[in-house]
Amino acid sequence: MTVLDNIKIVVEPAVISELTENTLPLLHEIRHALIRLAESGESTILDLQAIPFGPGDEDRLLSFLGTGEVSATVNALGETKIFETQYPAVWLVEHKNPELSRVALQIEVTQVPTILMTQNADILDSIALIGETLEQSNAEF
Amino acid sequence: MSEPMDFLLWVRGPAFDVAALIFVIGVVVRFFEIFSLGRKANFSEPRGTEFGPGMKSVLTRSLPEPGMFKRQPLTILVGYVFHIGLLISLILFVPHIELFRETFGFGWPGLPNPLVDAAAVLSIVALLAALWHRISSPVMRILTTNEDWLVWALTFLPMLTGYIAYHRMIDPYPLALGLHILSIEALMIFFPFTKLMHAFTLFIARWYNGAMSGRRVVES
Amino acid sequence: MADTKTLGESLRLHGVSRRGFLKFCTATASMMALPPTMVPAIAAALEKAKRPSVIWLSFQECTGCTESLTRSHAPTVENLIFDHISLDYHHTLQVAAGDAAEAAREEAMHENEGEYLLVVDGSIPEGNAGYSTIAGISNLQMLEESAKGAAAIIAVGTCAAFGGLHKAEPNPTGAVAVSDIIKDKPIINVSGCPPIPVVITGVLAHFLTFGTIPELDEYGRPMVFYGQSIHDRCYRRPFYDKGLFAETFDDEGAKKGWCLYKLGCKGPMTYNACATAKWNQGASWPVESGHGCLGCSEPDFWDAGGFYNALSIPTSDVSKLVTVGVAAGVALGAATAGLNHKTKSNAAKNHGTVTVDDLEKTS
Amino acid sequence: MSEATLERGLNAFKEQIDAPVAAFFSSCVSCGMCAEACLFYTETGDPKYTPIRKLEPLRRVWEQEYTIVGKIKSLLGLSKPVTDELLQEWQELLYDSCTMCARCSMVCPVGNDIAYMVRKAREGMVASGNAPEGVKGASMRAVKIGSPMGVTLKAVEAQIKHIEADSGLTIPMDAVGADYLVLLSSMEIMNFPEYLEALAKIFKQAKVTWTLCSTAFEATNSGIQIGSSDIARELVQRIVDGAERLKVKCVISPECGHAYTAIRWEGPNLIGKPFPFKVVHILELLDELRASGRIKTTGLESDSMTFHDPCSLVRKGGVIEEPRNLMGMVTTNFIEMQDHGKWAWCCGGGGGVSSNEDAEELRLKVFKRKKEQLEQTGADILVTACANCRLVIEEGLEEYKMEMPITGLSELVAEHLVVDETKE
Repeated sequence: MTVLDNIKIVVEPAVISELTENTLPLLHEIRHALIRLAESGESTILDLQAIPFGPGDEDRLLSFLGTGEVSATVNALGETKIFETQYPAVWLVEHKNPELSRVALQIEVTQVPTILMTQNADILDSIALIGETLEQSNAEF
Repeated sequence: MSEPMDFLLWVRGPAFDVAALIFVIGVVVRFFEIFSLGRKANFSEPRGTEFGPGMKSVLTRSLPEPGMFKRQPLTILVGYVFHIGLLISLILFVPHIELFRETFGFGWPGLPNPLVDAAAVLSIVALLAALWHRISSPVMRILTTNEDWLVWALTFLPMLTGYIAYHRMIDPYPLALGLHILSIEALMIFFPFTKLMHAFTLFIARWYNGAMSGRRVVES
Repeated sequence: MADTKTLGESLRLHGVSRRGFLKFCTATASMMALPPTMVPAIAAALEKAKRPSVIWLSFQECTGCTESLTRSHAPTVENLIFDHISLDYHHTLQVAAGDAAEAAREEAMHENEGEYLLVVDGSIPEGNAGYSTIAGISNLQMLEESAKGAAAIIAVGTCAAFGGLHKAEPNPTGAVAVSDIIKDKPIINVSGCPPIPVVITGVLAHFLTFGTIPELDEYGRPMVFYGQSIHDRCYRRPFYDKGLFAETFDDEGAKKGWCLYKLGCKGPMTYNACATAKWNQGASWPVESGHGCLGCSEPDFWDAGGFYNALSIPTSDVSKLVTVGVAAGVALGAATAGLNHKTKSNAAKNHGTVTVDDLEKTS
Repeated sequence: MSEATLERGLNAFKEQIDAPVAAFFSSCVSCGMCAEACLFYTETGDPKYTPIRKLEPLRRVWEQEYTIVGKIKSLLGLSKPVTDELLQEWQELLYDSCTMCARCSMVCPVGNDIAYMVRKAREGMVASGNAPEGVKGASMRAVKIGSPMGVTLKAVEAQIKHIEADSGLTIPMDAVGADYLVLLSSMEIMNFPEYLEALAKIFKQAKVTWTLCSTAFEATNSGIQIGSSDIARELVQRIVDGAERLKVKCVISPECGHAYTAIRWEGPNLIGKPFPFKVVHILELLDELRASGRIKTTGLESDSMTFHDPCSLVRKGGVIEEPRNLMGMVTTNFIEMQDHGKWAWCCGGGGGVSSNEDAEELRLKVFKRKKEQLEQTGADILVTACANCRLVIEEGLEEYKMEMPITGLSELVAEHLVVDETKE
């Protein structure tokens, strides 16, 4: 690995103004998704792995979207990073596996991304768990 | 399982070879056929020259006489739009240029595809108008033979299939491309033996007309 | 070997949380190139999915397809899928050898009659059976035997799907595709030389998830991966439309990432997911690295003209053809000219002088 | 005595087809544009008069005899043969409804010289006996009597006497060694003797030595009109012999348009060698005299005048500027027709149509085109330079009840000529 580390890697900075034919339509799609969300409350998920990005397109898009107020991390089957972009209601969700490779990258146009929300079954489990704990402590006293 | 691909390989391979051979042989033979008939020596004392006026007519016959435009605007308009659209599609579309480069060893820059596409659409519309005109005009109808219908179809199909292939309106693409190439092969095979040949012989015809007139100092 | 647990149960046993399962479903949807709206359906289906038995046969092949699969990235998701299938026979990967290996195959076939998945890579020689045998059994025989009880067959790689390299002219072994032999089973062709690993697992995932075979194109390939051409999904497509082309591999156009059509890119006729799925952990793909598409997921791509010839160029030598044509035309033309000349001079010879006395015809 | 047969006709077609004809037929895409240039179509609206269609018999022979495809089609029985019935049907198209005005030849987008082919097609029509009676009669008279209208030398001599008596001018006959041999058309002799008088007056003033020839006074050539080179050759030969006998330097074609084509452009090819003398059209000569100051005019007309271009002079002869220069000598008020020069419309009587009784009704019908052109100018007087055109237009005007005096350009020049009053 040390040999590979010696190879100099130059990363060219992304320029926002140079949004390409691959990224521009996506921004339009996001805008339409936002309108839908505002009008009917319908959320939209865009799978970025289905978009034919060219070199640097992803960086350009992400730097255009920027970062907003909220960020969160979910630790389940590897790390999932979630943050709101500088455009409220436009979220970026990146799923990684335990080996830290990306398994999915999505833009969610919604109020709260699904993965952050607690599942109903987990709420029930939660009630049961707390109940169990309380029972145990009751028993102890 | 692989018919469309087999088909594409067939039209790009053996079928193209056959069509190209017939086309080239046919055109050369036709030139021999025409020139072998010769032209008698002209003993009348010329007023003017032949070569220059002949060449001039080759060019000037592309422009209609204004009076004719008034009498027959559709023929002239359709003729222009179709031929210009055809030429743009044929010689300024990059995939076609690559074929010419392969054949003749040199190429030239092409046009952006949306422009070629627009030209092709205009050309297709013009061809449809030409068909309608051929059906509805008494003069054209009386002149029209089966060969004219054939020639129309042979010209229309490559334009149509080319448009379909470019816009991928038939799946899979090898089938669409194959149909396009096949339609051109049909065109190439029939070309020398039908009035499609006018694409070459009109230069000869115009030259003879211009030369014979030039001899008498009539601008033709 | 048979396992009755559903995938949902199996995952929870591995300690995967509900958020983890949701994430897994999202990743699976992404892998299957299905829209994110399908995630709930996938989750419901995967919860109940049963563990299938898989038999993997390798015939005339180079092991490139297996290499592609085993070196695939994002191992977790695929591992989960593979953890959940029972790969009962794969002679390159399995520990067992010789009679034990063949016994394993027969046992799997017997126990899962009518339910197992048969994966095939490599073409089948229809010529001399001796060209390719495993444990003394000819490829043809083994395929026919194994296909009988299969629920479906996945032909992995262009060789199994379309005959591939071996079928290229002049096809010395008489190689054919799986679909040329097996006519009575659903066959999913996962073409490519090799296929994109995520496409192989995606198809397995689909079968696992829904228990059905995905929607296929006319070549028997899953539409979700092969529905669009490389050309249509290519990030260099805008350059094609603008008429900006690399003329050589090292010119300005090449450096600026212009379209590779003129350098022989077969993207327009090639249907595959390279432009979106990409290769090597999503690092790049052939066109992005500056080389045109070879068209490896298409039938007969070896014979489809030079890799560096534009798609519009016929496969034969056109200049030579034209030269031959002109020569033949001149010869034939000279003969025609002679004939015309003769007709005309005969007419001149037969000319009877017209006088005013013979203007009338006899009635 | 031989006779006209289909076989001879087909043979003639075969003889006539040359490289230009083959190039023309190969190029036609049936666009129908030629119809719009043809007054027989524009004035009747009948598509059968489309010029290129008139060549169908010739086209068939070309295809069947001189193309591989045609031969294959014949072998397969797919060819339509050229029959006597076809030629009979086509007689109307090749004679009655074509003046060989060559307007169609000027508009064809692929450059087909249709008039050139009509001329050739008529060779086959004559040889197969399918020429119209009127034109046949004219040829018969031209060969046997010496003039298509049956004008004899005696009649010419009578006219000469008449003119000489009237004007006091001398009209030389058979003067050996004169510079110019003057030819006449029958119509000029019989209908417009003013022409000969005008020439005598102008030549006297310009000191041009000239003569008529007793064995070759007729300039028109019925052989060209009927379309027989053999007959045309016989008629041209008379002129060549006459000119050589009188040792003239130059032969003057009269105003008549087709006579000019016949002697100037076809003549040498008919006898198969260049002429030992020059041929000029009378307007060319007059313009030359004007340019060199040998003739001057005075008392220019103030009436508005327009000029009818004979097709044979403009499209087939290139004599376009000369008449305009001469018009400038006689009027201050010259109005061009809307279509003039090389785009002029035919009077409808050229190419033998005026001597073809079958065509009379059609000819008068299509005269409408010329009539409209004339009306548009609003001119008082029509000038032309062809006795045939003049006669056809006169008949046409009468048919359409339109009043418009017509005069010949040469006469007009003579009328305004400045004559020196010096005695010889």
